[in-house]
Amino acid sequence: MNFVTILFYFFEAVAALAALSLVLVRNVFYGALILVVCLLSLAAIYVLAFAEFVAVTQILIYAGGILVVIIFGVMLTAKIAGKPLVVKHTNVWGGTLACVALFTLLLYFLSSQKFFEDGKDKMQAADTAINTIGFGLMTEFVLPFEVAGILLLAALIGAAVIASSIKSRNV
Amino acid sequence: MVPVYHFLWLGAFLFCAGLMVIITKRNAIMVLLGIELMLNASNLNLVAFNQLHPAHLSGQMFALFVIIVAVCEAAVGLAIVLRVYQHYQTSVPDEVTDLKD
Amino acid sequence: MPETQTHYTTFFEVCLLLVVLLPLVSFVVSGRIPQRYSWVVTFTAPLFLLISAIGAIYIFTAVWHHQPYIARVNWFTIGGTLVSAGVYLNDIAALMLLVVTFISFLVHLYSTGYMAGDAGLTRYFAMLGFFTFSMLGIVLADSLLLMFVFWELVGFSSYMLIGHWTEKDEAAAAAKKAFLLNRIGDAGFLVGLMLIWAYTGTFDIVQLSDINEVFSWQTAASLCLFAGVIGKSAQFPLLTWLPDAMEGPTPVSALIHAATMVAAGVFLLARVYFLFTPAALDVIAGIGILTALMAALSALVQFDIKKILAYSTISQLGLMVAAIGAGAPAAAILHLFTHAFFKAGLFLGAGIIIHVLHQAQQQAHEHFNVQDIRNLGGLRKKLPFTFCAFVICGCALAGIPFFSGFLSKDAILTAITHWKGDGFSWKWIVLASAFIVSFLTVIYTFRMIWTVFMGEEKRTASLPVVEPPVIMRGPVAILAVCSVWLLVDINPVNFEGWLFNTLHADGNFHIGIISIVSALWVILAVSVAYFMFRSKTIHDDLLLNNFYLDKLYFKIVENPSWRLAVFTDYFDRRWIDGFIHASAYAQVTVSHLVGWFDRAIVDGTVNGIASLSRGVGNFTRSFQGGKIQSYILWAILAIIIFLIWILF
Amino acid sequence: MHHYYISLLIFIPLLAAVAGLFVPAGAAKYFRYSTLFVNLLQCMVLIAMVMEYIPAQGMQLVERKDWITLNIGTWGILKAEYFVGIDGLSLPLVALSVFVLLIATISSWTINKNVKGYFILLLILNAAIIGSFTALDFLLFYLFFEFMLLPMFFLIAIWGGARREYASIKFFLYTLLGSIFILIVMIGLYISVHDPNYSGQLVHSFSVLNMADASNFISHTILDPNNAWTIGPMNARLWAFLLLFIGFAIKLPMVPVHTWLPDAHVEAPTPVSVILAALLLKIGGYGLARIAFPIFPEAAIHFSTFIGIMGVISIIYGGLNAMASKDLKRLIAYSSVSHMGFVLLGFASLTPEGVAGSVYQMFSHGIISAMLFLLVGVLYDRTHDRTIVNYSGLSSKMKSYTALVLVGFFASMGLPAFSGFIAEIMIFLGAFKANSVNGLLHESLAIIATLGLILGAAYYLWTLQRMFFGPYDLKGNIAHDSIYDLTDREYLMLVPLAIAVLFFGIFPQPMINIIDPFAQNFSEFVLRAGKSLTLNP
Repeated sequence: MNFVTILFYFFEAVAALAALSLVLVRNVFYGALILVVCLLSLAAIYVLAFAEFVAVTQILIYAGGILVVIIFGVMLTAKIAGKPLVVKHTNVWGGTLACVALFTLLLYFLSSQKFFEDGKDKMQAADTAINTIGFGLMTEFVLPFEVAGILLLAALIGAAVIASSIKSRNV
Repeated sequence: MVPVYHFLWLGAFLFCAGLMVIITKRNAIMVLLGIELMLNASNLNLVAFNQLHPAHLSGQMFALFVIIVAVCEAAVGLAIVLRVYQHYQTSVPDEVTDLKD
Repeated sequence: MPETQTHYTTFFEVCLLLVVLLPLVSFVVSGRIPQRYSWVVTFTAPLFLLISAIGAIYIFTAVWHHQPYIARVNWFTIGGTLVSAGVYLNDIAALMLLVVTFISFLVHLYSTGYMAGDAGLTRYFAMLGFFTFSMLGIVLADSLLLMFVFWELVGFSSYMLIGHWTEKDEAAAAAKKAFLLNRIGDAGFLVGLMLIWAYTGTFDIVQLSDINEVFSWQTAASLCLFAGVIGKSAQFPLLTWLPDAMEGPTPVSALIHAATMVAAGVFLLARVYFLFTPAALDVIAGIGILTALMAALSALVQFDIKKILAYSTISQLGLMVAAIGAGAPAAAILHLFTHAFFKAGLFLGAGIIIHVLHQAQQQAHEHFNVQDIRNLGGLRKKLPFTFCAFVICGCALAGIPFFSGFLSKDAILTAITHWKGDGFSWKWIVLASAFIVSFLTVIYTFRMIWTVFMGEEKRTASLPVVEPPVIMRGPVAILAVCSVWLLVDINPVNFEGWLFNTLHADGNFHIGIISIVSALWVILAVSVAYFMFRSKTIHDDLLLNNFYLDKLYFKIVENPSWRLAVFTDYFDRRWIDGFIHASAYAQVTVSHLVGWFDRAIVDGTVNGIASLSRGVGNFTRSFQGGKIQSYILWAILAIIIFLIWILF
Repeated sequence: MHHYYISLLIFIPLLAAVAGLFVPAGAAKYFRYSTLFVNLLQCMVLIAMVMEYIPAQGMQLVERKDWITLNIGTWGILKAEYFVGIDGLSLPLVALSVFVLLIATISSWTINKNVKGYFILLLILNAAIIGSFTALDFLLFYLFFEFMLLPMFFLIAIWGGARREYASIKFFLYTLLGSIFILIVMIGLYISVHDPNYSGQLVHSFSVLNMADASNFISHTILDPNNAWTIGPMNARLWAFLLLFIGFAIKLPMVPVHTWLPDAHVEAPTPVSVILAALLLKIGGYGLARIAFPIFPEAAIHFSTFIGIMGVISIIYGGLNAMASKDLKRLIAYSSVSHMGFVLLGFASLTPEGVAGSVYQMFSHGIISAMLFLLVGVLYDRTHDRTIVNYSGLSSKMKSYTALVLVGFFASMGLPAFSGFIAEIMIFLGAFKANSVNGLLHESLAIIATLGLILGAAYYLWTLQRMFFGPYDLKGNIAHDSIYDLTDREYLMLVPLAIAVLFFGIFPQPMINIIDPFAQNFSEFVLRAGKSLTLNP
């Protein structure tokens, strides 16, 4: 057990706990913050798994982008209602049952299936990961990359249109 | 090094937690949060499996595209949530029952 | 019968038709005359009857001592057998025809005075006419069935006339009683008719008389006919109606309940005498003499003058019936004939007393029961004519020599003496009883006349009593004249005169010793009565109430049948209807059960299936609740199930 | 030669009823006069029919048309006909019906409630009654029989007195029960009888005349006289007769199935009571003579003592009950029970006298009971009270009424010169003679039945004494000014009846000429046919 392993376990635990508290928490704003915690710990895990690019993207886009947008959304809806956005739970027992059952199933399969030969289940660091990714993006994955870009653009414009049309309609 | 099963267990847990959030929370934003969590759970798996074969990039690439799609989804989703909120004065998805039979 | 056809002319037949139909015409005319012209009736009705009576005299002379006149028309067929309606006019019938029309005429005449001013005058004369017609029907009928028809019709007219004063409760009750008791007798008569029909196949009297051999059940048949007589002639045990019938107007009592209708029984017995077997005749003699004795005893103690006469009538009828039983219809008819006159005379005389006292009462505004002899006395001074007539008729009733009653009673006593035979038997008791009856007759007649006419005036002293108009006195006078011996024969001690000898072909029936004994017996009775009962009145509840027969009948017949009626009513409501209701309730209960089964089980199943499918529908519909999260939940669950199903 | 007299009698009222449907309900006068017109028309047809009638000829003026012919494969052919005719049994009853219905129409003049419905129902009832008395096809008879029930039910239930629902339902249930029994037998007969006119094929016939011939029964069917089935302790034919007997006895009515009658009478309006007593009761007797006796002669002989005893029980029981009745109408209803007992006794004797007497009794009781119920109606119209003890001394205020009551009462108690006497004497003679002629009834039955005469006198005279004689007095809530004598309309309906009662009592021969051939044939046929059939128990 080295330091890296301890870190790994730590972040694993943080992510799991954050996810659990997200389930339990009732304030949307807190939920968003908890999610940030969870995403950041995931990013840490990515780092520990030698996927630095993904980790960076995770932090930038998720923690920096999506979460900000979400928090804005929370604030906007909470502002209109004029009170802290506290949610109620529904389908508690059904949801619990389904999720626990699913989780049990997943665990069962994960433990019963052997995905790897013995000893090959360890992560290895790639040498030039970021380089490779960069090349990959520009070569092999260039078409999906561009399409993703266009998608992103379209989504953002669409989002802006949807959100803004409220005002034009209201005025 | 950390065994890959840990990733898978964590991924499974996060997925289930996200699912739980989606199912139980009576708020659209929370549902979006749950979705994000589930997407992340899948990302975690993609990354984990990719790292078993460092020579390949497909897993990481997929994870990246997932993140992109998540962005789109979050943006459009939030826009819709706002719009719905404006229209129905609620962000509780159950109360928007215009599609009910 | 060839002689029949030659002897009787068309004029005779027209006369007969007139005699029979004029009373009916009188009935119709009287019934149709409006109330305000009711005085017309008092002329028309006696006029019709006068013509009828004159016709009857002619017919009597034509028929008397000749072959019977027979004429018939087809009436109707019963099961292929023709029943004819016709006339069979023999000597007895001719005699009765005469008596009926003659007395009826007198009573009509008398009634114009007696009933003057009565509200129901037209009805009274109508029914009187109808009665006369029905009575003539009995007299002339050639078949037992036709006789039964008129037999019932005289009962009906008697009912109407007894109940003439409808507002009197007693009159209505008496009328009902008379008809009912008659009806009981008639039921017996009807059974007799059935027996005769079943065993001989004919009702015709002539045909029946031609049957020589005894048919089966003949005794029963003749006794059943006698039951009719018991009802009509007020014999034991149905004698109680006649005293009550005195509630009717007095002329009615004279005509119907003394002279004619009650005598119809005796007439019937004489008419169909050939039907009676010796056994039946013995029964008839026994009942007749028993009735005579009972009624004579009851007559001794009555206070109502009309009731005395009524009991006396019953007693005399009993004697006549006994005479028939003793095998002497001729003697019975002779007594019937004489009795009709003197008893009608007595009744009309009593009617005069009642009438004039009533009128006097109305003038003096005094009220007491004028029929109660205890209130009367000494009327001979105020009503000398009535007194004379009453005494003459009374002597006839008592059987004093030189009066008609003596002769006819003599005939009966002779008949019983002949009948009793030589050896000692129960028939001696009959003879002894007959003598006792004639003794008692003298006593009660004496008591009645003495109390009413002799002695001091009692409550009538202050009343302005005057003799009634001549229209009322005339009939009484005629009847009194007809009560002397000359009616029967020139010889005042031998009853075998023109009348008896015609009826009785044997001849040499008379026994001189009986006349002498009878005369002495009567004189003894008069002296006993004079010395013992002149001033005394006997009071005896048993006899006054006629041996409590009424109470007995009430106890053993009327009350039980009333209870039975009430019981049947109860049975109907409680049990038959109860059963119907119970079954209805049972049906309703079953229906409820079935209904419950329908609702709970049959409908329940259907509804259950429906609600199951609705539940399923709602359940599946709940997936389409527009709740995204639910959709997801179910999708997840489905996936889990799918996974489990696929992977295990 | 075609005659349509009977069809005219049946269909004139039906057509008038249909025509009446199209007339607005407000035209009360139209309905009254049109019904009266129909009745008068029927009277004319009846007179023509009587002129045409030949007493000695038996069944005549027959009309016969195919009505239903239905091929039902191996079950043969169902054949029902429109088959009507009259003989010495039906002619008196048809004549009675026409006469009484005319009187009932006059008596219905005072009906003011829903005149249209009332008179249309009356016309339908009219057709059904005449149809029942003339039908010779069992199915047709049954149709008319049932057809009578409904108008009667509504006439009681709508125009009746206080307890009309109870009475009408009781009436309906009783007669329906009877109808069911008759229906059962009708089906059994239909299965067992074939029409002899069709030799090649099996044609089931409903004709009563075919059914009365033992040779028309199909061998080994349920009611085959030679091989009838045995059901329980008895032969099926005995059962069938018993069922028919009960069915018609309910209608008659016979004790103990009579309790519908007093209630129905008490609650029904006067004209309906008249029709009920005068006509509907006669269907019972008519059905016995037309259907039960000729079709099952051996059973009729077998049960004759039973029928006679039931008749005597009815006579006595009805009389006793009449005596205990407090309601005048109920009293007369029970007297009907008593009088119809005579009909049973007469038929049971199977002697010409008894049978003729029974038919005569039906006819005469029809007239007398019509008169009695009209008389009660007269009083009820005035005071709306029928309690006997509430009246006293009416004779002083209502002279003509009392006179007619006397006629009615004395006619009903069988006084000679009234038609009831002729009928009853014939029944008595027949019933008494039966034992010595054909050995059927014991003499004692006739003797016991004479008690009925005494009882009849008792209850009528007692009623007269209580209501009409004695001092004038009214009790209860009867207004004194409501008592007045007969009106002209009441004379118009009562006097013809009184005249008829007298006429048929004094001159019975015209009617007996009609009845007697039938009575002779009937008794002779039933005895001969019944004795020729062996009865295997």
